[in-house]
Amino acid sequence: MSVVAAAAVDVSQAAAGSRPVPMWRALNAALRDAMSADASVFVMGEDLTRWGTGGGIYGVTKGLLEQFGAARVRDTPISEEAIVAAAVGAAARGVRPVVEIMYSDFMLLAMDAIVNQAAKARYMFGGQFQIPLVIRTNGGSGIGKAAQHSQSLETLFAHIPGLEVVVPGTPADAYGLMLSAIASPNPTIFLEHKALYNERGVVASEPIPLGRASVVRGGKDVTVIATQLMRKRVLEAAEILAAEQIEIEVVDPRTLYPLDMETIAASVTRTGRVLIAHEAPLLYGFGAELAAQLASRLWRSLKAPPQRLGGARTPIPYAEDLEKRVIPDVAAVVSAVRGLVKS
Amino acid sequence: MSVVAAAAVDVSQAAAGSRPVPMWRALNAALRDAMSADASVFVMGEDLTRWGTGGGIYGVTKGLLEQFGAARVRDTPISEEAIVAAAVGAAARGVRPVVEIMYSDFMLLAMDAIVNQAAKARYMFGGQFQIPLVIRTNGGSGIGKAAQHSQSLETLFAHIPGLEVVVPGTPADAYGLMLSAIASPNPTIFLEHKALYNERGVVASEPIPLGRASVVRGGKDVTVIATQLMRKRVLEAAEILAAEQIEIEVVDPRTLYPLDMETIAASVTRTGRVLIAHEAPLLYGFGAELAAQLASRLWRSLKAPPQRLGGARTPIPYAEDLEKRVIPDVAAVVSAVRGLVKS
Amino acid sequence: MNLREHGRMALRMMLLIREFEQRLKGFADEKLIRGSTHPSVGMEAVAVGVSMALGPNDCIASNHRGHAHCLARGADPGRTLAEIFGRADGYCKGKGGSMHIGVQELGILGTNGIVGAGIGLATGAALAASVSNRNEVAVAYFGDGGSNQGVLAESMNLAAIWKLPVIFVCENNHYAQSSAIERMFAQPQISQRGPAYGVPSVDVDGMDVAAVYDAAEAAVTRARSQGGPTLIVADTYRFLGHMADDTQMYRALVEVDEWRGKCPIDRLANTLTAAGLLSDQERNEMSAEAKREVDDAEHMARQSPVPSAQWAFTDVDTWQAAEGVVA
Amino acid sequence: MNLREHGRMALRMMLLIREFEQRLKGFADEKLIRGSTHPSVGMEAVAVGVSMALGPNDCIASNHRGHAHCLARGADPGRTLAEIFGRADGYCKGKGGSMHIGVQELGILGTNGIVGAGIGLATGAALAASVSNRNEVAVAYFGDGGSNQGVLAESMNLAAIWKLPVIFVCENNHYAQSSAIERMFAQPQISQRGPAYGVPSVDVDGMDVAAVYDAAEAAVTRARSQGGPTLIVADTYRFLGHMADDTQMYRALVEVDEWRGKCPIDRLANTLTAAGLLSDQERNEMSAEAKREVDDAEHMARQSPVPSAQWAFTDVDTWQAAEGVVA
Ligand SMILES: Cc1ncc(C[n+]2csc(CCOP(=O)(O)OP(=O)(O)O)c2C)c(N)n1
Ligand SMILES: Cc1ncc(C[n+]2csc(CCOP(=O)(O)OP(=O)(O)O)c2C)c(N)n1
Ligand SMILES: [Mg+2]
Ligand SMILES: [Mg+2]
Repeated sequence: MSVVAAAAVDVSQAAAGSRPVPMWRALNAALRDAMSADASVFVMGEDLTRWGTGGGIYGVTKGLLEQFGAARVRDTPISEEAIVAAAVGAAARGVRPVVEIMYSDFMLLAMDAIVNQAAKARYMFGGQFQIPLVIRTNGGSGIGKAAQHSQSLETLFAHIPGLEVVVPGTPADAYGLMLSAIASPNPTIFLEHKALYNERGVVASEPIPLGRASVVRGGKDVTVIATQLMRKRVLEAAEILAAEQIEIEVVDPRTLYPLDMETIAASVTRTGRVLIAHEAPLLYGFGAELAAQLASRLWRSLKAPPQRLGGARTPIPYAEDLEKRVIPDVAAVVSAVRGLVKS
Repeated sequence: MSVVAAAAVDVSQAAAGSRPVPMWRALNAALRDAMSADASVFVMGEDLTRWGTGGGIYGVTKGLLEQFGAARVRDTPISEEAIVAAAVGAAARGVRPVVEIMYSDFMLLAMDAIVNQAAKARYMFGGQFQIPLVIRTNGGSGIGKAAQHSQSLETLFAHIPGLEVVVPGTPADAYGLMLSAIASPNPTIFLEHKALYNERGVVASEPIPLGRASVVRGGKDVTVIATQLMRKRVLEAAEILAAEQIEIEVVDPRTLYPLDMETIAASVTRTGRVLIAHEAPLLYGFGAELAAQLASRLWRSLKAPPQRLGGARTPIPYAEDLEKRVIPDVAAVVSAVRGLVKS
Repeated sequence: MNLREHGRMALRMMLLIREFEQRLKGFADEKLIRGSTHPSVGMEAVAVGVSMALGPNDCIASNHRGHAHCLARGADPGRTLAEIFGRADGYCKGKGGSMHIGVQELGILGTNGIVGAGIGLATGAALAASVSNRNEVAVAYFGDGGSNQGVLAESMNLAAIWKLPVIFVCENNHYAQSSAIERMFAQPQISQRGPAYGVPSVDVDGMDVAAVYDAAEAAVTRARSQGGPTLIVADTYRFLGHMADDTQMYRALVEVDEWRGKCPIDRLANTLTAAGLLSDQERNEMSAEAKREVDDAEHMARQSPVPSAQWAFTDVDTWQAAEGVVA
Repeated sequence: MNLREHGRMALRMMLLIREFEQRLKGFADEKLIRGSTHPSVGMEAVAVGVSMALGPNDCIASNHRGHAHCLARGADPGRTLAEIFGRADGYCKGKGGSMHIGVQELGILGTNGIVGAGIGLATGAALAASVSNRNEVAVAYFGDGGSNQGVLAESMNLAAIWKLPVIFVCENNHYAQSSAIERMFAQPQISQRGPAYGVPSVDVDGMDVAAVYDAAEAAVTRARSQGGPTLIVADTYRFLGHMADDTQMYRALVEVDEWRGKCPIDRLANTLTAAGLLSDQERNEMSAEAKREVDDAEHMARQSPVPSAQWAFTDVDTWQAAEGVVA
């Protein structure tokens, strides 16, 4: 219990923005603040209350049971399909479920509820129902979780009409976007990144609206678009490139739907060159959409065709040396940018 | 029984290629021929043997029970998850299941088996297992089946490493590609189109290799890439455009993975202009990948940026007047091509 | 069921559903209906018996064969039929059709094109009641076929551990499309599945509206008193094909005839007559009234305009309306 | 189980598994293991009892806690550990890791990272046997947690109607990660689920390898004689945490101690000793031998090189190897 109390203090500090907190705490603070503000918000998922020091496998639900009670903080059986379907039904009846799916790979067990039910209900029923549902989960590779716990499935969801897709890359974005996701009347897929839960950052206590890309770093030579782990790598690459007098502008879309093409296109218009980097397999990945739209919109102003970096067309291997090979690393970003600048 | 006997005759004619047969018969002939040639091929799915005149909802499995017996032609309960998972397990043990999922929308119930198991088994296990599985199903809109029976989900599957994705647009392609899909050691998603089952065409009795696009119509002004229902509409548009002295070259990729970029790029290199049209929602749809690749590869030779036509970002509505609005029609193709030629 | 109190209301509703559903084939032939539509003729007692046990704040999640569930829940026949026709006055503006009829104000979470999906949705509706301390009950309707979807097992377990106020109503009409229960179940008594997950279960004669009502009433009472879920398995039959163009080669005509002999409407009417609660003349009047009601519904649906083309792009979410098809 | 015939073999295998699994935490601390790895210490009797009832052409589908299943099935400890370390000599070339150990020649369809997934795979393996008339049996191992996945219900039904030669082995170790069965089941006797779907079911003391063997043997006999599936629910316990870094705050230490008192290895050893089939010295020798075997395995795994970087791109399918990450 003392652990939990300590957490609560720390978390309210997170919301207050006084010092850098890890991503998981920022998320925890967002849940706490949303649940405090609105009694219809509740969380459910597997192992949310008794795992670790009492907060789900990455700690995000820590202390919620103690603060909000068992009716609003629910450990579920291992039944992803029913959990998500029930959340959809609950949302249709006016409450605001925030479901944790332990890894995004397990959402594949709940695709009917997500795609056939949640995403379509509002439309099919002529606008009568809202589905104010958030499904929180984590995607991505990098920590040896192997093929069935490391996928980057954001493109699948972004392609489905009716879903919002959020891919926060910093604690501040995680906090602010989570508040907006919970407040949103639409079903939202909120994809955290498992390798970033301990990334630290200062958090403001304001919601961040969905559909606003953020220009993370200014630069005049090349726009690099990236989210989550790739955003982090791109920022590292930026330092290396800066030493070579190549200034990249880094843009993080933050939400894949709604997608802020205005901010993105404005940046690319300024730089005339664009690289899109993602962890998901390159082929048919979300970068293709950005590349296609930018090529079409900015045909005349682009100095080179939009370039992409993406994961290899492989499942994620377990061994570290292999895992590293299938996802773009800092060096790959650096060399892609160098190539672009020359072209 | 007399119905079935008649079907059998008709089907062997389909395989012989003597006269045009509808798509469903071509598929039926492919299943029959594959099952005759290889005793390890078997089919299972819902309502395959006793529905209609005895052949599944679109007739594709007609007469198979009579010819091959109940061990190899299996009606299943309504349990999509277990059906597909069982097929994966069976395939890993050396037989060749051909599963029918009644509508591709229902594959969302079996995504774990498809994405986490079938697609990854070979890789995760270091190449020890083959998964020679075919999942046949139908996608697409156009006949009033509404939001949960009309989706075009091909992009979801094409994005997953380890899956082959086949999207036949004619009886001949359906027949030849089905033989290759069944012979393939890899898991294959075989997406038929519900609005094309009665399209007729002459069928050759040869397999058609996966990964070969077909140039359906030659033309010098614009390359138009399309599959299935859009291919049909594009060919209609071609006639209208020809009357205006605009000659479009129509290329059907036929399989989204493997993807024959050589044939596609060669055509676009010739014409210098490309339109990609698909029924799936435009945003994050497979056309984006083609557009992005073509922009990147053919930057210098393209006379205009790759253009795309795709479905609206909506579920498929029921009412005919609405359904028509959310999918590109012939007029949309014509006007997009006209626009491209001018640009 | 107290026949004196509820009998005539039940009969009236069953007659209405029968009349409504029997016309669908004609409408399909006339091309007024697109896609598939699944009539409940023969199964009226289940929807009616269950609905009569519910209160105004309760809700239902239905399946592909759902018109009866909607009508029994109080849906307007005209707006229901307009939806089936894909017209502007349909409950969903014509966007849903037969398999996607939702009615917010009646707590109808939709008929559903995905077999089994309503089970999870109703469980969630019960969860909403539980989380927000509202004394509401949710019903999931599904068929024998739907009971083979894993989501039923998962949902029953979830509802049982959380004591959710949900009633799982299985309409066992002996067929899932062309598949007879004998071929799809090794253990055909579906009600045995409930207890395996801690869900009290009951078999009921689905051709007897009074029996269905009584079972539903008991389940509602349990649900409202924090007693948790119930599984009701109603033995019933569909007199017509699975959908309009069903050859029905999977079943014998004599079997259909035998079940027609158990018609739930005749049964209730005869019971009422025998009890002196219904005269022949009244019965005829009630039939005539059902016809008139459906005539009115048909008239309204036929007159209803096709949806405004712009509606194709609205209602997806709260972001701007979807753009058209051009990139 | 005939103790004279099988007792020592069972003991030897259980000791090997125990020794193997107990070292994992140390390896994880040493960073030789990435991701998660789930030891079966305490549960050895289930894997060993079941495996001894199987023949060489049979197969198994396992779950996340699967090393014991593999070793008991005859997997080489060195190659198994090399896979857990992600090394070139691992069964899967280091691409799979602890949760994805497949061994084609032993009919191991893989440990599995998706709780419940092996159930459908094993059902399919049995289907393959049935379709091709091979007299093979398939086993699905899953936990109490896994039994709440809907795929179990679907698979049991499928296996029952088709009389597939599959054995569903539920290792009920009372917890799914941090969730005690008391909280996750309203009706905790998992074996009641089988009969609801027409699958004969049996409860067995999972700390008694002989009892497990007997139950498995009966199930194998049924399966081989076209009698269809069986559900075996083995009551067992994991002595260690769910995975290496488990605080175990969800359970009481006294409970763990109590179960440690039921250790399946001690139990068999004592039984054998009492029956005059094992001397103390032999027992010590067997322990020492298990240590040596695992020493050898450890040596091999530690020495095994990391996989060739190129392997990252091979084995996806039969098309050309995947390209690297650059577009
Ligand atoms: C997931 C899914 N699988 C298959 C179908 C196709 N389908 C629609 S209704 C039906 C039969 C349903 O049988 P049952 O649940 O018994 O209901 P009934 O039609 O008998 O009322 C089938 C197979 C579907 N709509 N959804
Ligand atoms: C589909 C899915 N959901 C959740 C998880 C995370 N997870 C891994 S093991 C586990 C507990 C499994 O419990 P049980 O089946 O009883 O097996 P045990 O670990 O007790 O042997 C959970 C929740 C997962 N791997 N897959
Ligand atoms: Mg039925
Ligand atoms: Mg367990």
